[in-house]
Amino acid sequence: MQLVTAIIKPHMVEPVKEALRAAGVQGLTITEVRGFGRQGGHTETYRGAEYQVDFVPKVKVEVLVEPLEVDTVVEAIVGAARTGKIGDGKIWVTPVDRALRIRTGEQDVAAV
Amino acid sequence: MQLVTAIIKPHMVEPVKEALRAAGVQGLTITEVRGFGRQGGHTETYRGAEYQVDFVPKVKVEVLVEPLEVDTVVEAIVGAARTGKIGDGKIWVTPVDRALRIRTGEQDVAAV
Amino acid sequence: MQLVTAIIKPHMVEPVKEALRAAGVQGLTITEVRGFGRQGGHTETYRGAEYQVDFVPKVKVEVLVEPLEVDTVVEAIVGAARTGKIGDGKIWVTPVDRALRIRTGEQDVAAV
Amino acid sequence: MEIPLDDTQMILDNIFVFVCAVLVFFMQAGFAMLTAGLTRAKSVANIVMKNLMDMSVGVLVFAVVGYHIAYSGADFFGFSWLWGGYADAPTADYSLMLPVDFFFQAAFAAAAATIVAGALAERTQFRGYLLYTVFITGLIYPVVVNWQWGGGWLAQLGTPFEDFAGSTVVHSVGGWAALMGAIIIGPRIGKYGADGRPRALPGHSMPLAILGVFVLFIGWFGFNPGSQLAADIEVPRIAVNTALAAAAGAVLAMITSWIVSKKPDVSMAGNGLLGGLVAITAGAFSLDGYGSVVAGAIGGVIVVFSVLGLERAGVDDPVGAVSVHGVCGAWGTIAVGLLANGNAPFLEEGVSGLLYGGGVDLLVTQLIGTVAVFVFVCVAAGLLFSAIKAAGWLRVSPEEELAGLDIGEHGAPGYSFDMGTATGLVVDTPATATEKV
Amino acid sequence: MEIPLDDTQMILDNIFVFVCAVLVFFMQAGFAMLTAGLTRAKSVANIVMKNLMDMSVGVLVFAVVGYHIAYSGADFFGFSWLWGGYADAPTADYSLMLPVDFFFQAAFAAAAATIVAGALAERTQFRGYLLYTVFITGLIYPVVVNWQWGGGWLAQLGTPFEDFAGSTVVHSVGGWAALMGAIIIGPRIGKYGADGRPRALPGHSMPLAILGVFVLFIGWFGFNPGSQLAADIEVPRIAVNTALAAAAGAVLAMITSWIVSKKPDVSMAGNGLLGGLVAITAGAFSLDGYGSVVAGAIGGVIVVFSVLGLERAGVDDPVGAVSVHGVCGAWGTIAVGLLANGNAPFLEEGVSGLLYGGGVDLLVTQLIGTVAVFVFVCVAAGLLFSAIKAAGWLRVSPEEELAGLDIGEHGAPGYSFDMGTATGLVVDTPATATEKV
Amino acid sequence: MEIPLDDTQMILDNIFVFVCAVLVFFMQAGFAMLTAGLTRAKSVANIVMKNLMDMSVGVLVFAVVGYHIAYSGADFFGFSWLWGGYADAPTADYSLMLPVDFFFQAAFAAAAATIVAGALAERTQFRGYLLYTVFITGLIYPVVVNWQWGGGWLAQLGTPFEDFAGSTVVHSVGGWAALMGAIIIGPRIGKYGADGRPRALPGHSMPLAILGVFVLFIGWFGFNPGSQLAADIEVPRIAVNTALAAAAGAVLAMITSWIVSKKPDVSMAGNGLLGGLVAITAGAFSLDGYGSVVAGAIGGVIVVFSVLGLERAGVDDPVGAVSVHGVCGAWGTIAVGLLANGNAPFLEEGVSGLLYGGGVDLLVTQLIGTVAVFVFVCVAAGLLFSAIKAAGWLRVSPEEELAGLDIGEHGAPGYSFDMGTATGLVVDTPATATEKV
Ligand SMILES: Nc1ncnc2c1ncn2[C@@H]1O[C@H](COP(=O)(O)OP(=O)(O)O)[C@@H](O)[C@H]1O
Ligand SMILES: Nc1ncnc2c1ncn2[C@@H]1O[C@H](COP(=O)(O)OP(=O)(O)O)[C@@H](O)[C@H]1O
Ligand SMILES: Nc1ncnc2c1ncn2[C@@H]1O[C@H](COP(=O)(O)OP(=O)(O)O)[C@@H](O)[C@H]1O
Repeated sequence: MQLVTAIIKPHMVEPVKEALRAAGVQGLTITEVRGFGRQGGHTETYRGAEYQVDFVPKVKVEVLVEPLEVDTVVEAIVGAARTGKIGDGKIWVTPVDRALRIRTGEQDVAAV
Repeated sequence: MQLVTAIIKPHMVEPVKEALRAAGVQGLTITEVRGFGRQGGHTETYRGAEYQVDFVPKVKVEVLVEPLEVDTVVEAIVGAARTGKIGDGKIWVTPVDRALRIRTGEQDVAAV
Repeated sequence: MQLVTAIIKPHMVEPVKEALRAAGVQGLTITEVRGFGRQGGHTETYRGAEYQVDFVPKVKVEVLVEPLEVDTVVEAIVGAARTGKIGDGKIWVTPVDRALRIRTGEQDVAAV
Repeated sequence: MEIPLDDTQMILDNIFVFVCAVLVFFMQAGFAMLTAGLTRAKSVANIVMKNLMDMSVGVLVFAVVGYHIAYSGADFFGFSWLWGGYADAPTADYSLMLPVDFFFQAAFAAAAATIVAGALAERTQFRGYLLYTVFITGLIYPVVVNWQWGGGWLAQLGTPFEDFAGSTVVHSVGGWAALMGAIIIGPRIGKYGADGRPRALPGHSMPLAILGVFVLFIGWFGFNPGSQLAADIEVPRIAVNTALAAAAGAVLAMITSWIVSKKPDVSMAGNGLLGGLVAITAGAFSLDGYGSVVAGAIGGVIVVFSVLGLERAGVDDPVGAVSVHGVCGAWGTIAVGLLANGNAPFLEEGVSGLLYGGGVDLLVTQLIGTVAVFVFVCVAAGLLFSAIKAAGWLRVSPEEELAGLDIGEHGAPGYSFDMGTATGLVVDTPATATEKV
Repeated sequence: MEIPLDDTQMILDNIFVFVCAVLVFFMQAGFAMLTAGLTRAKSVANIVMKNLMDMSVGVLVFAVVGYHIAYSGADFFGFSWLWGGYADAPTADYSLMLPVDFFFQAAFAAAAATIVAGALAERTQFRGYLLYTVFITGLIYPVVVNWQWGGGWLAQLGTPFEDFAGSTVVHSVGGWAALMGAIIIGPRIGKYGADGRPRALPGHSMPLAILGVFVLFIGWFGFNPGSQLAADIEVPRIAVNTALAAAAGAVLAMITSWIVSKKPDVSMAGNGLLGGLVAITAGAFSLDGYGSVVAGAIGGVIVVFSVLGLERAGVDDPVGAVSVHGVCGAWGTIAVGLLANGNAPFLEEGVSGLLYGGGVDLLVTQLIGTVAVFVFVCVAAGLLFSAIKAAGWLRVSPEEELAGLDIGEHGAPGYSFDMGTATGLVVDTPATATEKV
Repeated sequence: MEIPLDDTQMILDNIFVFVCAVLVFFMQAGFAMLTAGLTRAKSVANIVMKNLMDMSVGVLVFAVVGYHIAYSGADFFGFSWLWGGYADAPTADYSLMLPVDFFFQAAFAAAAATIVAGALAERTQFRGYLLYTVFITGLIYPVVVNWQWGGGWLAQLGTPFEDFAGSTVVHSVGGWAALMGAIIIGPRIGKYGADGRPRALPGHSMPLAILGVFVLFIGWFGFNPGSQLAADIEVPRIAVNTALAAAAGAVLAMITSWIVSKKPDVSMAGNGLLGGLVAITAGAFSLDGYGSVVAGAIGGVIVVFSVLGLERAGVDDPVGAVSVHGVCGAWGTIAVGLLANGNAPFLEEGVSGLLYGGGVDLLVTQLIGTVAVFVFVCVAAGLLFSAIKAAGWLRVSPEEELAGLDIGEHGAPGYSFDMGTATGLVVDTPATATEKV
């Protein structure tokens, strides 16, 4: 099994979810995160004082997939989340030694 | 070292923590996440309009463990978090190359 | 590629970010998490009743780095986040099979 | 007219209207909380800022222009009265002092202005909104007031138009302006799916929204009883009519939403209470208790269907301002033509509505007034918002809208929770594993 | 009785009571915010909806049934007065017009009803709560009012029962109904550990809770001074007594909680202020300033111990409604028997409490009234909640309770923060690494 | 003086001041929400608790000490009046009853006290704050009141000091105490970067902050009109002046902040409205409408520059209390010397300011009073805060400050969102991928 993790723009959650569903993915987990990167932050002003906000809101999408489907999943995410503007985010894929469905105890491919 | 990640129902945090403590685990980290899966979302109504909420609140539990204890930890989580109802969640185990305690610099097994 | 994950105290986000920037890191992702560990929780009182809060607020920092820079990154984090007091947190490093920048499709080292 | 300055009853009248005006100004807090609660968190600072500034700008503009258009009939600008000496100037018809009359009317003007903020929430430029505010408090609202309370043509009809506290003169003016604004600016991004069907964009805080409803409820006891413009024995009856209509509106809106969407909707019940209040505003004096309950109850039902209908028609009004103020305002005005009770001992004039044996005269007048104001406001507000749009001052960019107006328009977010406090430190868990669900 | 309609003092009396009634209605906003703040976020829409609807339903039910039971003694249903003509009907004893009397009493009825919402929060079905509301405003509360203010047996005792503004008649009625409800519905899931020990389920927002306290404080200046039912020279003294008792209650509750739990608890201090207010409600007229401070201060102490005691006894009352309204209401009523100062020039009757040399007569009467109301309300509310429970309308399912009542009862959450705004965009950090802790 | 107890005008005066006092007490809710909104979430329970307790402690201390210092000139302690019999005691100069005068003055004392809470927010020990409260309501504020309203030396100057409702006597006292407190306690950790430049620590909730502004606005219609201490024909004019100044202050602060920082700042606009109100508090009676607009507008401009200037000078005042109350209070007092209009028919005495041809006499007096109060309060509050600091009661530990004062001072966080509700269940997304940004 592999875990595909993507950092995307918050308003891309819906299209990414739909693209993944279309690609046959049955489950995923999302987390609110904040990112620092080339996109840079922005300047805010509060009570007349400027200040730099370095972190921008992002969403992390995690999908547990069987190795053969990693490419499909990555492409689905890229296809839905890419705007071409800086800050679209990253995807990384990490190895998973073992996966398990809590409800049934099913393992690995059967667990996702 | 290995990292055990579990996605569980929010109200299972307490029993899972207790089960892990009982299993000898000394530390863990939890994150609020939202899951999409077989459990499905639910329909909400706001101002007379129905809408579909696909994501349900879940909690991610991460535990860094030495390889020999992975099974104990996984079993402890399953034992505490299983209700048998759909949506109980997933567990996945990933390899860790290195672990370190910031305070002391202790490495790997000594770090957890 | 490798993924360096650190659990740190919330008010260490700023110094850690600055230390990483100084170390040449160009991007990172942070998440609000809550930790359970040796630091212990604390007792709170609400309406006259004491209760134990086991989880303390922490921030998770994730940095995708090329293998050669892992040590630099780990040291930068440790250098900025260490107070020597219990609860400074953990760092763990996990292997990454593949990394990709959504905007351009650049892979691996070029993606970070 | 010489005012007997030592007359305690006259002083009491003035003090009473002053207190009522303060209650009406308090409605600004209600509007701010209601509108904030029913919209999204990312534009919350913008919406409360709009409420704050429409009141502030509105009071100044109304002081130098609007009030004079509304009541003088001749002098369009009124800088001179600010110089002073206005203390013992009575208004023409009442024993009220000029300043207390202005104070009360200014609170009404600010209320009319602020109604629009909710309908245009989450996508309107701040400068465009300020411009709108100047015109509604300086021109549009004052013209309608002139027609009726200023002694204009509506007040001079054979059977005079009856709009006691302003179902039409205040609320419909705001409501129809909101309608035109919402149409011209278009719906929020994401309000309608690719299939064209409306999607829910839930408001971010029901406690704030319902706090707003309660505050507006309280303010209405300045709005309606104060419109008697005198501390007399009619005041309590007007207050009771107001309370009965509000209660009936809330209950009926709750029931209607329960039937329509299987659950009693919180924000709809709140809207229903307000719809009931708007519906009794025209008839708070001339209806009896039964009529008040009926007017309010129908207002509550109307609100729910109006909200759903407008949404389906493509008009995105996040807080229901058009339905509550425009549609229920029209209903309340017409209700007087149906339910005015001139037979009860308290109405000397004996003007009754259709259902109380008064024939159709009053009903016809009420329809004339309702339609005339609808047409005038739609045209005037339509021109105004079109002009603002043409100037590029109406809508924010899609990028800004998606990110929320707080940062784009005002430089900083409306909420800033520290890490670790947003979610509190407390994990909400049942006590034991035996309570697993 | 012929009312002199041109009498300014009479008009002033009516206007004064009208203004006070508006303040009492404002307490609804206070109850809503207090209760919302002291309960959890997942049921916040439900709790404010309950507040909104108990007021709305309560006003209607009280208009057609409750008010007539309370005051007529004979006519149990009062549809006729709504027809009109009630404008110049005075009430029997006072110079008040019927509508203003109803308006003031309706606000009281709504207050009595809403007290229960907090004690039953986070687990009660919405429909069950609506049913309860009908019975408390239509029957239970009116019967108790009839006993005392309606001229019933309590008012006819040898030494008449003294409950100036309703420590017992209003607050204890709500408080004891809350007690029965909380007992019959049982504690929230997770309130007691497997070991049976109470666990804290912290309220989600102290700013909302304390806002509620302030609003209730303000409303009380309608509640107590308005109960004089006339604009006379006693009003200021009643207001001062009220303020002193509130302040003393807050300070003493703070100190008590500081001693008991090592820290000054915020919600306890708020409860203490309210406990002080409830404690002075019966004696706001008959106590002097010292007595008011003492009554309020003891109220503040009582609240803390009562909250802790009930919690240990297994009664889960998330907001302390039973302690504040029930227990402090009883204390305030008894306090009159101890502290009434009939020697001061302002009390012509000269009825004094035990500690002011008046003997035990008044104290005995106060005890009789307190106990009688306790017994009646416990029985009546006990039957009511048992019947609702038997019908399966009382408690939501455990699944719904754990997920929060907002979605289950009303279809949508009470809070909906956009991603990225819940936690703001601002990371809270010290400026430099040198400030490491 | 014998009071004609059957005189309706006299009753009306007393009732009017009672109602105004209730409005002034309502300002406590405004201060609490404003201060909570403009500070961080992690200390929100602490700040509302401080507001609650400074009112509660303040009322008690003022009752037994402060009020007597302020008005008696001789008796420093006033336990006796609490015993009773105070009902028909008139105050010396007015037709007011003693209790209503106390009630009104106590609300002012509580307001003066609570101003400081904001400036010291997020770092002050709770016990230290309580101690401060005792001294400001028991000694510092009463002494200044004595100087002016108590008939002291300021009132006895050749040209008497004119501070109608307390720009200096109330607001500057609070503001200068806040200044000394903020200086002595030092800035919050993280307020200044390693380079010494100020950093923004944004307040956590603009809706709460602006709710606070609206509530304060409403309360001011008790503060200023009530200071007439009689229900007479001047009241409406005072109210209009108050509204005009508030509106002008908000508009000008918005414009100023727009120019200075490129965006119209929400909290600055709110501060500007309050600055306008403080600026008209001294002159609400003696200025005409123009003067009120000018005084308020300049107040709005001053606030923005004062906030920025103090911040750069190293004074960390999270809510702008020093600027709004101290600086605008001074400006408002001096403005009377410039803009008092004694020519208008309403001012019989004919005392005018410099710009209205009255010469420099009044201006000089106003400057004397302003400076005298500044010096006295800075010295007194400086000593007070230094003593509290020396006792180790002033500032919390850095650890506690970083974690937030809620847990450290009161044992529990001010916000506790359940997991899964903090961020709602709703993901905020546009409908279709075509709306990608
Ligand atoms: N090295 C990294 N490690 C972890 N997350 C990163 C890294 N670099 C970027 N990110 C995440 O990806 C987001 C987008 O990166 P950014 O450099 O702004 O734009 P782009 O992805 O278009 O190059 C960041 O906000 C951050 O959350
Ligand atoms: N492929 C996946 N990748 C990541 N997380 C997943 C995946 N599938 C499910 N999850 C997570 O597990 C949760 C439970 O999954 P679900 O399919 O609803 O029920 P069950 O675990 O009983 O099969 C989901 O809400 C989601 O958070
Ligand atoms: N085994 C573990 N797995 C995952 N996270 C852990 C583990 N142990 C500790 N942590 C995280 O690290 C944080 C600090 O650990 P703690 O034991 O309190 O102090 P220290 O890091 O100084 O040993 C915890 O709050 C938790 O978030």
